[in-house]
Amino acid sequence: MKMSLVVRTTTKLMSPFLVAYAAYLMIYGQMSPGGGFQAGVILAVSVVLLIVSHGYRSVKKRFKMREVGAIEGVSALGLVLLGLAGMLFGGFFYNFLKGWWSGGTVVLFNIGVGLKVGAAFVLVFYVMLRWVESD
Amino acid sequence: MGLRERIAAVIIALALALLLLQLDYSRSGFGSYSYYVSNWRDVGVPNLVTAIVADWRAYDSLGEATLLFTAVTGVYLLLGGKKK
Amino acid sequence: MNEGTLLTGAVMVLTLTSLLLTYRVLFGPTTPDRIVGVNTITTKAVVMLAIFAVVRGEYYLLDLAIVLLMVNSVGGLIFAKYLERGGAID
Amino acid sequence: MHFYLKEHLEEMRRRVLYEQYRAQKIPVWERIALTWGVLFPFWLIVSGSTAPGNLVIGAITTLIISSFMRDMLTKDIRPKGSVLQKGLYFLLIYAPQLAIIMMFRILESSVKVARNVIFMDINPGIVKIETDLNSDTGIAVLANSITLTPGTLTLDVKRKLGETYLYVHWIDVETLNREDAGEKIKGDIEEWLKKIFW
Amino acid sequence: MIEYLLLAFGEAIMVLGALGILRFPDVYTRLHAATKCDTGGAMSILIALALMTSAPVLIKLKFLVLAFLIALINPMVSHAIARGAYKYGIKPKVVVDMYAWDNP
Repeated sequence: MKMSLVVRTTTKLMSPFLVAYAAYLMIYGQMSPGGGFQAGVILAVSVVLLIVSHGYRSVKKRFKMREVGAIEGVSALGLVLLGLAGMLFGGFFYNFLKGWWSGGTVVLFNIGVGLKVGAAFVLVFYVMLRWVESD
Repeated sequence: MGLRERIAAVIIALALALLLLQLDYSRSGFGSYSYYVSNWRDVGVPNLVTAIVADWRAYDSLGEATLLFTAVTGVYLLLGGKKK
Repeated sequence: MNEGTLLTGAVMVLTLTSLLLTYRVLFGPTTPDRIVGVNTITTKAVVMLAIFAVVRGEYYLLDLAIVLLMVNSVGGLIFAKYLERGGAID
Repeated sequence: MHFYLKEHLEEMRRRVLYEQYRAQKIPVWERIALTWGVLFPFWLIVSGSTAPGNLVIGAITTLIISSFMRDMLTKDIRPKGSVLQKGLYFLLIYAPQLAIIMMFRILESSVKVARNVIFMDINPGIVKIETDLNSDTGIAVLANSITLTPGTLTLDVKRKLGETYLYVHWIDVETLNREDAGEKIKGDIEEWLKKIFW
Repeated sequence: MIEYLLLAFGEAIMVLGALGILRFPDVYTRLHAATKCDTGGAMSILIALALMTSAPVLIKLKFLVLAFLIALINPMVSHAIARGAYKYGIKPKVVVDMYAWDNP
């Protein structure tokens, strides 16, 4: 069900800023406590706002369910591969990029966790809204 | 919800707030805390909480991610079929 | 007067205000009244987080304030949608 | 009969104009450039450092984001003129003026509501006003501005064949005439918005 | 000096808004108090904080970004709640209701 025109347009105006903010939280996640998880929540919020205001069908045309599932699986696989790559240098999740930039592999880890959490929340919304929404 | 339940809810919320205010938030001197505080500069991560969560306890965070993945898979298997 | 003391006093005033608003959340005659109360309390919490960021000099609290604002907006919109359907989830 | 025909023709012309504006869109790279021009300063403010590495990372990230979400912000911009002119006008002249106007309006409205709280001299009512704006973004910004101006709250928006009506909850009803109410509620905000959005 | 004035103004406006939420008769007038007093008070407090702190300029601008987001989000949510409350079936205590004339 669509909400009123004001809500639809304002959520549309907000969502690029939210995505940029989520990208900032992912890339600079090692500076603040939390990091990846809150970035994923913001990334999910920017899609959930569109779902709430525009209805479920019209958002699903843009972000296909298969693509969201693919992002989730690929980022989970990436996390495991990152851990296994640390195995070559010393141990599971060894920080092998420590001296290159601030944080080393923690940046990659935060990006993976953020993408995975955002995609997982969006996927749960899609699957559950299929039963709740009528259009 | 009657009046009595609401008053009980107010009293319980205030008691919980007082309890949380009374807790001891000072740092504890035993356990692995001193190890973390003395060694977290070596990791190269600018924040202590992120250094613990994402470097020493990365295995734990991977477990959280796996749990989320399992939850999504379960929801999809339960509700993802055709709508009746 | 010290600046930190002044800002801590401001936080205490905001806390007392949200304690007043708890009356509207608990005893509000209808459902929209409670939603209005909850939204207002959360906005006050955002302002409190910003004041704490200045008092303690830890500016990453501003990030958490923005996150809290966003989650609050989603909650308000979902409650509004629930009201628009006439209070039924189907 | 005669009046009916004239009104019908007027209606048709407005409808055609509306459809023409909806069909036109500015080119793809202009949309991407405008979105990037808004998002990159946002990144700079949020990340809070001007080191060259941060600049490069921010530019690449916001370019990717703006190429994905190019239709979100730039849907209702007038298709005439060059992109640089539009961006500079919007960012340097119109938006700060609108922001300053709205800031004083917000201060005035807070004081007015505080006075209403103390004296309780309220006389609420729901009135219907008409606006000349046609685009989605213009109507949304106008409705949000009306909500922030003293004593009014937008309740609903209705569109019928190129005409837009707003239902406004007014805390102190002064007049019921539609034009007078529109003058008092919208004020000069609509004139400002007409320059930016169509 | 002006930052202390803005801080005191914001605090007073927020307290008066909370009193308004307690005193006004129905949901719509309460929404008036909630939206305007919250937005105005929060914006003036955040501008006062941005003037008061001794942080670099880009962090001061972050307070203004927070104020801008509050001013963008708060009216939208209050509009959605007002429309939802009308659809929920709460009759407003008004002298004239043109919305009910057009949507019987």
